[in-house]
Amino acid sequence: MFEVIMIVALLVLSVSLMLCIARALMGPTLSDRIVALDSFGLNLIGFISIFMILQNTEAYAEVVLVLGILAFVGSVALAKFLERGVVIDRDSH
Amino acid sequence: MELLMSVVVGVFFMVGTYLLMTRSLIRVVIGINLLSHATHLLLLTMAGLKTGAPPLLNRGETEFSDPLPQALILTAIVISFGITAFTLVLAYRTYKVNKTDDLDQLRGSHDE
Amino acid sequence: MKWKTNNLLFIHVTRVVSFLILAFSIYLFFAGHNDPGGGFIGGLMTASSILLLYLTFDKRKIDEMLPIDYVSLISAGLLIAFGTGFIGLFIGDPYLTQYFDYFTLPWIGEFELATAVLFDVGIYLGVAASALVIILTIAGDQ
Amino acid sequence: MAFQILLNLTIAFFWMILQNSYTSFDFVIGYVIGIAIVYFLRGSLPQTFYMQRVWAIVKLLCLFLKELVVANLQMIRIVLQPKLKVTPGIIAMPTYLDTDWEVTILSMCITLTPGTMTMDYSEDGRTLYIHSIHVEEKQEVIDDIRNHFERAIVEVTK
Amino acid sequence: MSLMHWAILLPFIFAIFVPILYKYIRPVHTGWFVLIIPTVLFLYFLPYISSIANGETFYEAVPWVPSLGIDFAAFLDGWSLLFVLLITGIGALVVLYSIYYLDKKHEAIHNFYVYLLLFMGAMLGVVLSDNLIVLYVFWELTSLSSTLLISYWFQRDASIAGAQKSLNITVFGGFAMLAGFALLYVITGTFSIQEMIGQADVVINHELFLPTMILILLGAFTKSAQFPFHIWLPDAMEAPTPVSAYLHSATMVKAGIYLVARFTPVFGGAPEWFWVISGFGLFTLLWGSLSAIRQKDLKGLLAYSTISQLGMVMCLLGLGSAALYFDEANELYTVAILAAVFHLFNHATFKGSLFMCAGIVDHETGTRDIRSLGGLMLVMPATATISLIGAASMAGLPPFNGFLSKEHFFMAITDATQYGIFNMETAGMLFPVIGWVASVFTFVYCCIFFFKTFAGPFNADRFAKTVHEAPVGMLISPAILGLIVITVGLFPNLLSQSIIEPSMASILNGLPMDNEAFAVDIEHWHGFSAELFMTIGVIAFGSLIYVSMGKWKELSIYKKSEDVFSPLYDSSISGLIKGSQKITNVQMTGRLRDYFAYISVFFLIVVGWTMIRYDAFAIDLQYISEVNSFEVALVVLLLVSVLSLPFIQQRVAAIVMLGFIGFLIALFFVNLRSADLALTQLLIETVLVILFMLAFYHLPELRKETKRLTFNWTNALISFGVGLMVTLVAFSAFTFGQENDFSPISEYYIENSADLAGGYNMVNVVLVDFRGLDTVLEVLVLGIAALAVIAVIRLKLKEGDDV
Amino acid sequence: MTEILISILVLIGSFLSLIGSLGIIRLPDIYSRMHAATKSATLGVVFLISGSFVFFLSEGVFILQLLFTIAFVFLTAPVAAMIISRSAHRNGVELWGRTKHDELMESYPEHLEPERDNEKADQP
Amino acid sequence: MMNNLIILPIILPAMIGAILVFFSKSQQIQRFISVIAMTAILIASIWLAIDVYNNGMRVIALGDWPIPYGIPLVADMFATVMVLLSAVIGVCCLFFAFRTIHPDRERFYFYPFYFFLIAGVNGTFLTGDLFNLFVFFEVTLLASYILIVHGSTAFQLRESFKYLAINVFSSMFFLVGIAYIYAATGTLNIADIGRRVAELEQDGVLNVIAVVLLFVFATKGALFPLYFWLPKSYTGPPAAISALFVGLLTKVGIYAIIRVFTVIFHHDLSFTHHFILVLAGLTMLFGVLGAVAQYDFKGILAYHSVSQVGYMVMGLGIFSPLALAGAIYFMVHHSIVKAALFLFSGVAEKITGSTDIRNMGGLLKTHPAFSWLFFITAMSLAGIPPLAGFFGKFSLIVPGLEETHYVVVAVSLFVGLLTLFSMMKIFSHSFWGRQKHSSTQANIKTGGLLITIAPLVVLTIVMGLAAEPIFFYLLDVAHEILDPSIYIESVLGE
Ligand code: NA
Ligand code: NA
Repeated sequence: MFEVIMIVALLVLSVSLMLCIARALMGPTLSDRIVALDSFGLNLIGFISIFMILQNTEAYAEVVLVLGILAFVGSVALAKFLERGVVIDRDSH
Repeated sequence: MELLMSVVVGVFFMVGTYLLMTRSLIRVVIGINLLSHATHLLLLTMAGLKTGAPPLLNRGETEFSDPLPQALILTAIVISFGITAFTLVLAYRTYKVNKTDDLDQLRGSHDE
Repeated sequence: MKWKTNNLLFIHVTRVVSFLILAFSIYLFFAGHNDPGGGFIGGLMTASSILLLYLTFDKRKIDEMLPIDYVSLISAGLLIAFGTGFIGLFIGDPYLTQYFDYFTLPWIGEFELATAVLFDVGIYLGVAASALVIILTIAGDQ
Repeated sequence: MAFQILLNLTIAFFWMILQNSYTSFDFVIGYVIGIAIVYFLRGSLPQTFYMQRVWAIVKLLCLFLKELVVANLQMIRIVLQPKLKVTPGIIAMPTYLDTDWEVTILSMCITLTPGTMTMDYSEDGRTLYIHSIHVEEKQEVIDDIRNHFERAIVEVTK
Repeated sequence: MSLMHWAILLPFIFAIFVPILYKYIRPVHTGWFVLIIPTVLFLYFLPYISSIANGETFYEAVPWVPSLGIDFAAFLDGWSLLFVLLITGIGALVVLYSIYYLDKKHEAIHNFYVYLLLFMGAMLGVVLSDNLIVLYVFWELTSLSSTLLISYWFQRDASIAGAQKSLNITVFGGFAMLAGFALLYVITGTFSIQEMIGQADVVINHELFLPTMILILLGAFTKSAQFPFHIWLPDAMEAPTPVSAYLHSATMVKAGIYLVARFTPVFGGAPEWFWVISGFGLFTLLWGSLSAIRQKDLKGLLAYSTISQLGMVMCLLGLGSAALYFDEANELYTVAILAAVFHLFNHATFKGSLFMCAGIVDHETGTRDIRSLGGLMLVMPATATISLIGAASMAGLPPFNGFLSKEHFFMAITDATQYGIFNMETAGMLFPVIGWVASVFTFVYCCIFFFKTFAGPFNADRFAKTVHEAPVGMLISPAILGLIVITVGLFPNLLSQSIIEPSMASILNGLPMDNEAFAVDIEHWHGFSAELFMTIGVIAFGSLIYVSMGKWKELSIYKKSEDVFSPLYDSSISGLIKGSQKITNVQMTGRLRDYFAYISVFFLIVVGWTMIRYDAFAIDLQYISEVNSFEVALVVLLLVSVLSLPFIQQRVAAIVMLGFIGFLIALFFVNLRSADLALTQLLIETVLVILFMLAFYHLPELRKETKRLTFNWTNALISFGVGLMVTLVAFSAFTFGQENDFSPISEYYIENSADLAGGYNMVNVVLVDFRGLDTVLEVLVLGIAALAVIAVIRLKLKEGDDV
Repeated sequence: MTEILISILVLIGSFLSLIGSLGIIRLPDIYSRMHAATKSATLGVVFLISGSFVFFLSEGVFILQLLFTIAFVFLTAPVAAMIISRSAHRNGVELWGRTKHDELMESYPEHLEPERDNEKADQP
Repeated sequence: MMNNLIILPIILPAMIGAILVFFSKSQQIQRFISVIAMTAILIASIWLAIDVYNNGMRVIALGDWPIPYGIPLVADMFATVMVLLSAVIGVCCLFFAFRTIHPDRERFYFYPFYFFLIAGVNGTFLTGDLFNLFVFFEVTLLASYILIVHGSTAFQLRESFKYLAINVFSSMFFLVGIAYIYAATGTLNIADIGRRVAELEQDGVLNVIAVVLLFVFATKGALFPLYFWLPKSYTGPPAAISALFVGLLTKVGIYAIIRVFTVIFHHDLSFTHHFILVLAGLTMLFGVLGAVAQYDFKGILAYHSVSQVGYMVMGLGIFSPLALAGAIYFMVHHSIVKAALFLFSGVAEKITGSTDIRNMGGLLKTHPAFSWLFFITAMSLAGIPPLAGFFGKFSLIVPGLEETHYVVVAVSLFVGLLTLFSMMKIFSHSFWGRQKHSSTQANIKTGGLLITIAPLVVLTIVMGLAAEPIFFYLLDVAHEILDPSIYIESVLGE
């Protein structure tokens, strides 16, 4: 039963992921796609958390944290690029 | 699962190859990236996907997944990263210098 | 066209977060031999944290703060990794032979010393520096 | 505050040494004892007792969590409604908070709580531009934030 | 190394010093130093005549590449000796002649002499080598040095064209010959000609006999300018005249004759050999003589005459090979060989002198066009005299040596009709007829050569410079040759026993040595035989034709002196280049997608074909691990993302999609129990997405593929095939691996990571311990990539900044 | 007992995640979608991580990384939301037609005021 | 421990490359270190070759891990020949580079890339592990990508992108092949794969895998119809680099083909090797037609490189001792000769400022030494005896006929003729004819450049005249290659 619930949760998350993909495909702006990517990353964290339960292993704890970090870094980098046309400013603004 | 993964790999190869045969620089680069994903998945699949624990020995498990392909893939991922990064830059500069990203316009003449 | 941007939230959060990530990356590096992690992952994570700093502040500020020549660091990493391989040669073992032993120290307890860690340091430096060089170079050409 | 925490930690470790037992349980015991000691000695210390501030933080957190849950419920409603009933807008909200840190926390709270999201600051960082999903009345939104978050944050930092 | 080896190598060694002598001893014409070499060599070989005449042969072998069966074996018998003496003797005369012909002040004579010595050594090597490969080595060197000599005035287009033509044709033959030699080696197991003679039966009866023979003959025919490969020789006349006299009449062009004679003991008994050699020889004889009369260039005329005469010798060698078929040295057959050897020698003498005379005429008048020449007899009496001797000999007039060999030629071709083999009774009747007709034309062009140049009125205005007789030094060499022509003509048996008999013995090697048959006795008068009447007929008809030349001149065939095969050659060369360009441009389109299409189709065909051929597809469900529902969901997500990629029109969307795919793959790695992989994948994917965005954000939007839809379908079909192949092979390889009982090596890692490497994360242990080299190399790859990124972005050179 | 708790946490978490994604799909403009992404997705993931954390806690394993992740997500989600929405705004991504105020636009200096055009916003 | 000698040709250039990065600003120091290092590599290679010849195959298990589990480096005679070759070419091209390349290149890591390439190439020759081979391939390729595009001219960028794309594509299939091999045999060590494959009875899948790997190596080695990347990418970079590439790069692919198809896939010769022969013939033909079509000095040379690859593979396809010896001989010969020719193209460009032979003429008059060195080399390429090229061709033709492969022999001879034709095209256009360059250009001194190429020219003469010791040695090598059990047992220590 417990496992079934976990799998149901995974399937729900899969649908959620699919929606993110849909938004990324639909756009219409780059910002929309970044949002989709950001959300996608967050949903993946949930996915992996459930995997940890299912596989009964804590081996992916670091993965979860890293994913959290990267979703942030990635979104910020893309958004900043979008805003300023550069990722890294040469000089103070 | 191996069957399913093999099919996935095949689809990756299909799309990757298709993208390589398009005119746009970026599509080619994307195609290359897809192919590298595909090979990583294939390496993993070919070692057999029978479920064991992650290959960490200090967790009290006895059955493990094959660690070797994982190490190979890790190596392959890093290599693909290096190559892809370089490809990107190359495509970027090619575009900037040749003023086009259309590979048909990057044919060059026969008389060079 | 230049925006006068107030990045208050961004700067304050990343100030904290990037150092957390840096610490975490070092943890990942050391965890490597027994848990997920290692030189590669640690190196890439370190690169991410430094990238985050670059994202938040400007290049000049970070260059002042971390006066590191990443290009040289790549070489240094490579030389360390290739160099540790020579350790074995002095006692007649093949290239790249790694050694380890367990030691017990008061207070700290039993711990492992391995040449593989030195090797991994080389990997770590090489990966981190390479990743940063790639990103910074491309980003710098905009 | 840092000094007080350091003091407290020292006490906790001292406790563990005395007990000659180094488990996390011992540490917690030692820390609690430390809190008590620091509380009693607060008069001799230059600042207010740091646990007061901790308490304020806890209150802020609770407020925040409550608002977060509310926010999500609201989102569920919006999303699952067959017809979208939203009137979004971007409004400027001047804040009376002094330090950058305070403003930072405020803007984070704004974002994670119902209907609002910080989008930008004015150049001096004392006016927040907020996107709200319901702007029936602009002042209402501003007051809501004022009454809840600004006050709670001032509690923590004062 | 014997002295004979050093004799072969001497010209090569001396060639090294020629540029030095040229540079540092300018006052002395370098030719004087060079002259020493052929003279010394001639004097060295001359004494061999007596021992060779006594039936001795000399064989000295030095191992060169014994692993490949190649020995530097020098073999000297009568046939080689004849050539050696021609090469060195005429060589000496030619060098002497060249000293006066080439101006040391204005010409790069060091080049000339280097080439000439190179040729001399090579030619000696050809005729003295027993090992076919060594022979071949020298053979190609003669082609090469000939090319260089033709191109001596390399600033002239005609020289370049002539040089390239000769090289192309002779090397074509050379390569074919090499293949023939290799086949002979396959048949006999040796490269030694002498050893092959012992296996002549094996060779003739071998299934590869015919191709072997044809290939070797291609070499001989191209070298000896046999029809239809003769076209290079007239163009070779761009070479300085000493070269024409030496290589293109006296020696090199006879290398093919040498080779055919050499191989007669091996191939001689076969009808194919008989017919091919004699047939091509006969036709070349006719073609050459017919073409010669159309020439307006004095040297061109001589070139065609050479072709014709070489054809005659070749024809005789073919006829004479019948002796080997009968295995009997009956005079009926051997007279052909006798005639061949004798004429070969005679031709060298009279043609050499004629070339030199033509050179003198050219040198002194500045032209070789017979339409401008005439009346030189009085101005250049010595030259005219020598020319007359040579021309008369060539025309077959008594008492010159040419008459004698021509008589023997007539005798041989009339005898051939009585062979009673190879259908000679019927088809053989053509031989005397064609031979005679060709001789008539020979007579005619000899008349043209002499009379158009020397007879008639002299008009000094027609020449750019003041015409006078050549310096004495220049006349010495042709005079000596003329003297030989007369001497041999008068005392033909001077050569009979010393040169001709031993040569015949070499060519008919292996026949029962019947002294009668080889007892050569050449006489001027042997009754009112058929030969005599044929000669009289030649003179009569020849004179008639020459006298009526005025009428023939109007024929268009006369006006156009170019050989019909020359345009054929030219168009085939330009066709080759155009064709190559076409073929190359069709596949090397420069379009990356074409390349990928070709490559993919190749992959598809090859792998698919192999799978079908070996019925290699295998699948067995029992080895397959189970699939969870969420795994299916994940697969669907992945496939949706991947399949959407080709349809995405915005690059940013494509990049974001790529990010999704990367993240999903990390998820797969987690599902397949690999934390390290997932971590790496996530990190790298994030960085990559950022990089992609940086690099591609400013690129133009992805355009829709504008081509027709069907074209896309082709690509789609190809890519589908590639994907399918990858999948099918994956099934099969996996099933195959599960069915055999090899345990994967990874079990070792599971057992030993902790104990031997001190780590619990096996992946990491594999990376830093078991496969440390991989790991440090991948960092190297990353490092190179980083440096490369810097270089590509920051280093900006322009075309031509450096080389 | 803990299994039930975990199940609830996980189900709520996945449901909230779904809501977040639905919001991203359904809401009319990038700014409203940002709300869904930050609020629902964030809380959803926090629930899921908590579920996992509780699961291992019940097995006697305390996974600090998971707690860190929760903190991290809370810390960074607003930052991401802000910078994404701000960049969108500055690039001229259109607000929904029924949006009432845009005081941010009013604050921009005139020469920096972006043109509102989604097509162009995707492509500088 | 003498076995560690094997690592020197790999680790030395790799570390030197890394060290040179530190000195990227200083031309002098970089050149100084490069010379010392390249000489050291040459000495190490010679030493290794002698050692292996005297003492037999050297195997080192890196990290001291038992053999199929760790990565071994294996130095057999074949490998040491190739390593020595790469060192020789490396030295010559390096000195040539000193005199020709733009100083900006030196600032942007030209020398590091150079040494990394050599490290990669030597690694591919010496490794005994299939996956490690892949990694070394990538090191080599990446270094080659950057060296090809170094300078970033429009032409370079355009063509190197194609080069890169095609090679990356084939690298993917290398990984695919490795995955298949691992699935089918459960091991990665080349010798171990060879042993396991030899024990298996069913060979259908193995043939398919063999073909996949052949496809990969054939792309790297530029076989028909996979050579599209080669011609233009070799004409873009400076002569020193083109020369280095042609000397080393395609050889890596051919080496891999020979290694894999002798140690692992030799159980169905009639299929695989016949197929290889067909490819060999077509490669020769299409390559040389490309050369005939060209008027670009480097272009002609580049297309010849394709064509000559066919000869090398032909030796493998014939699969007799002499043929294999011939193939190796041809590889060595071709590397030397073609490197020299590419360097000559650089000299010609330096004098005339062009690489189009139609813009050249009369070089023989103004630069006789250059002309004759070129001529000798060109004749060697065309297989004119007694230069090395002849023996390369000869040792393929004879066994080809012995094994009754008449067609491919005929093609090879025909191609030889066209090779001569196109080399003469260069010679007659550029060296003969009227002088087309100015008198200032005519006075350009080339002695300094020629002295760096001369060793290669001398080598091609010596290899011809002293063919015996070389063939004596190569026949040993061929016998060693033809008996896979020698390799397998030496590596696995059975
Ligand atoms: Na809010
Ligand atoms: Na198995």
